[in-house]
Amino acid sequence: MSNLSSLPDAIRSHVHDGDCVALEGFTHLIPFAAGHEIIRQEKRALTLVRMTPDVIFDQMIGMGCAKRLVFSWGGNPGVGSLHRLRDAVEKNFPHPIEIDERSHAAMTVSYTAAAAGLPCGILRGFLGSDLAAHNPNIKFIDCPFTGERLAAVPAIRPDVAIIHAQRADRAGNVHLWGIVGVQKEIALAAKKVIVTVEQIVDDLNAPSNACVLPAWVVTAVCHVPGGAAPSYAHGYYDRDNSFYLAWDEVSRDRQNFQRWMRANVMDGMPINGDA
Amino acid sequence: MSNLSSLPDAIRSHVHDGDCVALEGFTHLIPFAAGHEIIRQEKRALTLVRMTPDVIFDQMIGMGCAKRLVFSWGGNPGVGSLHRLRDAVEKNFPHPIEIDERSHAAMTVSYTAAAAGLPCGILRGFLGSDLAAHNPNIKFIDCPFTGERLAAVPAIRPDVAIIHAQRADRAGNVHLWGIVGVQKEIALAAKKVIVTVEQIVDDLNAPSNACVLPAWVVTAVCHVPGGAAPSYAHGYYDRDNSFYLAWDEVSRDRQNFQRWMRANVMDGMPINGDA
Amino acid sequence: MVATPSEVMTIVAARMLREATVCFVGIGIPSKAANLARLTHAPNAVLIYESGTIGTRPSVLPLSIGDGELAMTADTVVSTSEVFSYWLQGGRVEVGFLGAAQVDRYANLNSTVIGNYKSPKVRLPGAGGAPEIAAQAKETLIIINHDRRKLVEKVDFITSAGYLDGGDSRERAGLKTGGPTAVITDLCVLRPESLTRELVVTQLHPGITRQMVAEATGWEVRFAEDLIETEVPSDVELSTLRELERQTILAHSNEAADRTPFIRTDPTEEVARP
Amino acid sequence: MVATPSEVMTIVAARMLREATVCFVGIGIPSKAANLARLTHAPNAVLIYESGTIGTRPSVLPLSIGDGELAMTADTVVSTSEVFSYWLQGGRVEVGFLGAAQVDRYANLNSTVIGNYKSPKVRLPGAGGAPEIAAQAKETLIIINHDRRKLVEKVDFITSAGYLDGGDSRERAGLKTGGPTAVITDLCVLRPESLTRELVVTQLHPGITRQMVAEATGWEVRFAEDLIETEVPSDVELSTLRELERQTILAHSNEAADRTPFIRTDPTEEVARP
Repeated sequence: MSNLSSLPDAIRSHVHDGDCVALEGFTHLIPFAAGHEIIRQEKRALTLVRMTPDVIFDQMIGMGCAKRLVFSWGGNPGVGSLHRLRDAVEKNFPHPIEIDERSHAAMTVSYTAAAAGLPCGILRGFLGSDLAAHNPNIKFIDCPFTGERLAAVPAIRPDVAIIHAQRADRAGNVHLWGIVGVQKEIALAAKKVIVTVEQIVDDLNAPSNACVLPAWVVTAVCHVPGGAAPSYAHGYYDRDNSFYLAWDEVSRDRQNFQRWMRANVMDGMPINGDA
Repeated sequence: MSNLSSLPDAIRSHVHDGDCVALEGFTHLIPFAAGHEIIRQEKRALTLVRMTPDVIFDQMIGMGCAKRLVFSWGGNPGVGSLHRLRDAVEKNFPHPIEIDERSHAAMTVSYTAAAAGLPCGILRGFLGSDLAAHNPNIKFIDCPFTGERLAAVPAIRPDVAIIHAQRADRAGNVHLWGIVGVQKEIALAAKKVIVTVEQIVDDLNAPSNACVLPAWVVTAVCHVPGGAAPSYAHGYYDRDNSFYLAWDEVSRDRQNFQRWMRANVMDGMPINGDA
Repeated sequence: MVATPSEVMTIVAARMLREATVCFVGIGIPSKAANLARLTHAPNAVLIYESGTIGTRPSVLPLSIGDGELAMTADTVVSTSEVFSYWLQGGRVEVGFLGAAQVDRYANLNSTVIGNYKSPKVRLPGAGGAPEIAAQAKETLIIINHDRRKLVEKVDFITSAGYLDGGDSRERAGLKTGGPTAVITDLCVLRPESLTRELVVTQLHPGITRQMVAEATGWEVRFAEDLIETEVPSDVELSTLRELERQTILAHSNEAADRTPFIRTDPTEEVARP
Repeated sequence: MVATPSEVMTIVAARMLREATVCFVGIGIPSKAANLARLTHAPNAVLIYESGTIGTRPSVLPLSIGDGELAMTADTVVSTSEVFSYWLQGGRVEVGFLGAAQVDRYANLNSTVIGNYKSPKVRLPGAGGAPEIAAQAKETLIIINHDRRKLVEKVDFITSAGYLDGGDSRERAGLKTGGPTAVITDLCVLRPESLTRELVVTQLHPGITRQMVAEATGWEVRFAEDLIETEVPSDVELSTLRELERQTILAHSNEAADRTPFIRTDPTEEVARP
């Protein structure tokens, strides 16, 4: 009954062409290894969902996995642009992608609404912003008690959510800590959940009220040490800031990017930070 | 700049006749001592808010503090009725009280809406239940994306929320754990927050992602060891189940109840379980 | 060993809990039945209590919904807000186990008032989590003592929807889940008939006659054509139940004897699973 | 010591942060300014980052919004969902510190596109948390390098509302908070005029002339009648800022040198505050 699996098996079994796939992790615990496996398995026409589509989505978009992007901030944090994302949006390379663009707050509301089984969520948002005019997924309702105008966004219920966590036990219960972002929300919002972890332990021994996902809500747990690099895993390894800086240069040029992906991802090599 | 205070001072300064006052704690960490102080200070015409108005609200209602009750389940857990609450509702003793009755889920939505600064919250609720017909604070809206009918409830933003927690540090940061109920939500929903604690420590040393209320959101922290008795404080003392059983007998009769309250609460004696 | 009517009710309810099912449990007999199931045929049943304890494995029965034992043995303890939103409303609960003061012919539940709402004859504790459990669990099981004042033609107040007026009225009211699949009493089991959704007796407990049930029921109760007799509680079921109750009394009386507040300094240690 | 224009901008921004204020901080110069304030005149400023770290006191500057240093020094670390709902939308933030690609005459911010939205000339990173920070913090401070392409007559896209078309148009759009109270650049400080809400220069940094500002601004910028000169950065301000930057470079270059994944076994220990 364990949900333990290899990463290639988990991606093969649960991620299908055309799926809506969310990869979450707010700077911390970004599931890079899982994204690379999706690239290697050449999944296509995915709707990719992520608040902060940073380097991992730049790579997936550049390698042609994405048909559509749902997001709120797409940049290389602390560095600048995502060149592959920009190339897709500005120049349709490798092919055009659709964009469903919101704000951070609205994304979290869409995730929590889905986790809570609601069709939509409400927030005080988008007043005076041009975003609402460009996105039919942002509507407004009136509070039935005060009449106040409130923004509403539809729940985001991905086919698969993928997150990285520090630890799981042998039964597949998962524990993450530190900056936990929206990982619990997206895991509970999605139809299936794949979790890569740094470590498998005998007993989670998690503190009270810690961020724990019980095994029975997790579709597959994959033991992938270093699976968040070049982002970081609190308690395990630090963020490889030099990689993010180097990525700017690697990703600027189409051929350079493809060469790097072939050498570092497609051949199955683990990413080692030497961009 | 510390928010440390004595309990009598905190109640005197922050709870006023006519206020809307929430006391929360889901079986665990019920702020009994604070409730008793409100009774001793003879606060009147309060709107009392609590998901589970158990013995503490029975005492406050029986002593004439309440004008209105907002709640979802009013019983003596595992024992039966609240006789003082019933006497007020059924026989207007000591005076009539208004009732605003919801479900647990709806109460939590009202708290989280207030904490999140929204005028209302939505849930899949009350379909087929007679509660909606008897409570104008339950309305329905249509999801602007799917058309689904959803219940809406107004935010509950008490003038004062009172909770009990295990520990605070000297700066007034509060840490609670175990069954945390809706304490964080109600604390952030209210205009002012009073927290009684078992212990003041030098350093909270709370685990990552623990339930912590920073000092700057807490109006007053009061050191009241045993302040949750006869309910329990995880890590400090157990629930006094015999008290809850004995309460049934004490509270059944008006005079018996008043005699007990005079002896055990009005004279300032700490509650000691020997009902 | 011969089981009492109440023990039969608990054991029959326990039997209905499938292995590895996710169950939202009320305090009292539902909690007893769910834990009995876990200790017998369903060791991997996931028990959720509205206090926010998910996947609890108490060694003794909790006396209240927020008992410390529930927190200490849980896979995770979340806020009450989260348990109702992400876990119940999120559609993760397969079986909701409910009690009530009254159940009617169409399995509607009343735990609000006897008599008129504005000036009630008896003010009951109220809804608690029940309306949403009844609406959002994939199915519900109802446990109630069999008595004419409890099994009534029509409840005074619908706190939690069963099949409303019968037929497809539940679906027409917008409820998307299955609704009550069984009412388990100390005399028998009633289940909704497929089209009318009226509760009919499908199963009589050992030694109980049709007449006894008919007399204890507040409407002209009907009996299924394929009425069966409840299997007698096994020695394992009964001894497990009695041992659970014995341990529970023992544990809680020890607690009462040691009520002096005491200080422990490490919250992490306190709440970690044993 | 003589401050560079960028240092002056950071120091002027830091000065605007009142002691004990609650500040929602973006990464980059806002983060640098907020921490400089904390290390100088506002030791009890409460810094909130959108990664969910509340009350952080980093000893070195984070390079990303979700840096581990932020989590380790925070009073509490909550989900990103909670930080936007209970903390920002809940009205607990007094000052929002924002950057942007463009700011216009009425302090509207663009961080979405240059050119047309559907086929942009430059696709910028997007909104992130900015629309709600701009709408829900009691006031916002904007930090931006002074340049004609950045301070423009009208932004190509309003990502985050300032005063919209000026006058009371912000209020009319339903925004209930105060809006931008200052735009701090490397040349000057601009503030909204009370009725028109047009940004006017209220303060020139040392050595900066009206002409320099006028030439670097994309509209016919006006100067306040009581235009003042920025106080020269003090030695304490400047040395604190430079020491912070030095420690930051040092810390992050050490990290880079030690990138091998390592295993620690106690998560509690790891994340507890030092």
